[in-house]
Amino acid sequence: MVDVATPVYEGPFDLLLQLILKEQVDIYEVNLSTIVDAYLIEIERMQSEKNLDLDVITGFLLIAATLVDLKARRLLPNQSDMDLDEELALWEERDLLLARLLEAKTFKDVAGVFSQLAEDADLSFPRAVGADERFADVMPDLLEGTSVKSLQRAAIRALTPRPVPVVDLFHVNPIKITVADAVAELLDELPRAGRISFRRLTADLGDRIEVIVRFLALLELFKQGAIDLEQPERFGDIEVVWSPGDDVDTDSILIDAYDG
Amino acid sequence: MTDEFIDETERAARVSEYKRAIEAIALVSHDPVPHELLAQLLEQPTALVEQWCDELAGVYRQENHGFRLVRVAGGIRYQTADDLTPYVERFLLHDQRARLSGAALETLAIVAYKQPISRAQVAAIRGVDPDGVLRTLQARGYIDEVGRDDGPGQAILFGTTDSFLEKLGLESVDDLPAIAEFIPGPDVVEALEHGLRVTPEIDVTTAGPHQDD
Amino acid sequence: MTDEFIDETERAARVSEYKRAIEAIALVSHDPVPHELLAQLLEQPTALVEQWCDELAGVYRQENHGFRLVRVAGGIRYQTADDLTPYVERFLLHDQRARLSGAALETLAIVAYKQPISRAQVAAIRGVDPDGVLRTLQARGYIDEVGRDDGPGQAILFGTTDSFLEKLGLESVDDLPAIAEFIPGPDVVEALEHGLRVTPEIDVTTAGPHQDD
Repeated sequence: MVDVATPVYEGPFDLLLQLILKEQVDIYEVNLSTIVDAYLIEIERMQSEKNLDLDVITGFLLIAATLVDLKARRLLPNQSDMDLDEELALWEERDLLLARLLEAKTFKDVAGVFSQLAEDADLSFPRAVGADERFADVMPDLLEGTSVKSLQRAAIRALTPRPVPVVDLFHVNPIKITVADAVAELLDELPRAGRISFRRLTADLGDRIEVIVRFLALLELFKQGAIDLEQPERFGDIEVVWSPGDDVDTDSILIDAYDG
Repeated sequence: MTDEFIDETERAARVSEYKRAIEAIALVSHDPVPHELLAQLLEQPTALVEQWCDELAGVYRQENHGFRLVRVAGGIRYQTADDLTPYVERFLLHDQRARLSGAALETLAIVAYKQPISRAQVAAIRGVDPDGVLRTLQARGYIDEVGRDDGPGQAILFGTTDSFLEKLGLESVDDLPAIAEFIPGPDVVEALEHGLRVTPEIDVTTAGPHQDD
Repeated sequence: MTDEFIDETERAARVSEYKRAIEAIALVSHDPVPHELLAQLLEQPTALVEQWCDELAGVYRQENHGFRLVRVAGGIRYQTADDLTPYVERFLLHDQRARLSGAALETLAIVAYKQPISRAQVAAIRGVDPDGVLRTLQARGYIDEVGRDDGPGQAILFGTTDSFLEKLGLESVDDLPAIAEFIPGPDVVEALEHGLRVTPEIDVTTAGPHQDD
């Protein structure tokens, strides 16, 4: 089975599920950029297929934001004196995410059962021969109820090349905004700025997704020890300070970010 | 000979003829034959017809024939015995019955249990754009449009087809295992809760290897 | 237990399996199955295969089943028992669900969209021997021979009939809806089947237990 040798993930839910259940890592250890990138890829794809569904996209964004929130809560200082409402809200979002992951996991397990059922059913071949020529006179018109559309579908079905199991060669189209790109931008911008507020840093970004991506990139840099984050007041603007430690090689940060 | 005996013999002869008729009809049908249709054609109660079908299936099994009479998609049909797959495949040259991918199976599972369901609802559950997979499943004939949503968008609603039942060898969607059986157990819930926990267990500054208990 | 006895039991078990395989193959075949083909598939002498077929037919007769195994056109096939004709006719007349099987519809679709087309070309596309289905479609008047290939084999070429067009309410085959735009290349097929895939990336700098390989 190719999929075992080369694990691939079908979208953000699947990725998150696998990371937590299989790899036994928690949200603090997960490189969030991967998951958020997965969401962005999906949204991008829906946009490109003109399938934009606001409800779905809002749902995706909410989950991405929840993840960011959860991780931020762990990374940022002052987590001990959290506002109670704020904390409750976070728990609520967390529960919602948990519910969705459980639902996704449920259907994943059902899919396994379906696979087994289909495999068992495939062992047996049905007779679909019909009556022999002795009954030609009374045979009903077999095209009765066959529409042009169903004929078209049958043609598509028959003429579509059969998928051959191969190692995953499918690469999604590059998306415009990735966390890695944002890290690269910040590595260019922050040394020059020295100290800058998050609000200013994201002032020229029109899209909420881009802001989220920037924020994730900052968390990445913070984790790598390249910057400090200061938040003097609760809900206040975050100050970003360029302060790479002696052992931090900014070039390798960039590489790490691109590698994930 | 008593009257009773005659009646008994005659009844047995009739039942035998009905069973033979069921065999003949199942043999010439392209699709699974519903018990109700058989009952109508034989002018006999459906419950009896069902019983006869089951008895026929039992006899084939007992006599170890190469074919079986199975209940599928709301009816009965003849199928080859499972262990003879290699012979039949060899005869049919190479059967290209398409295997469904994991993504297709998951989407199919969602549609099966949540039907009628819209594309957006599937997307919300799977967390990925399901368009390509839905199109594949529809082209294969496993799902189809079954209506429109009442809402403002009048979204297309999908449901499973008889072909889906045949693909999985099920008699009806009621035969699907109860979804409750698949709700992840406490261990999974706990693992997920742990993974998504709000309060860190480890100090941020010493985020070394993760210790699990 | 003597060696002879073991051999005898084993031989009986093998013969039983061969007979069951014959039943299974005859069950799914659209055409009479030649004894020679069966012999080839089972890797057994034709004379023996013929004998087994006759024995099977005898058992069905003896047990008074609603079907028979008959010799026709140099092969064997399942047929309904003659006395059950009224039931079968009644079924065929009443079966509102009678439609082409998925495989037959696909074959018809291929002929409709790719005509004129030879049997071999259809076989290449469907991946299975289309002979039986083509004959059924021809017998029903949906397709017919429309010419001969220029090539050395002078293969028969099939096309759809006027009756086919009438039944679908089409004026000419040019009115068939386009399909080219719906048929993805082989590279896209795999992707469609799997939906979007994302390669996982785990941050190795902090994720302790995860070992990258």
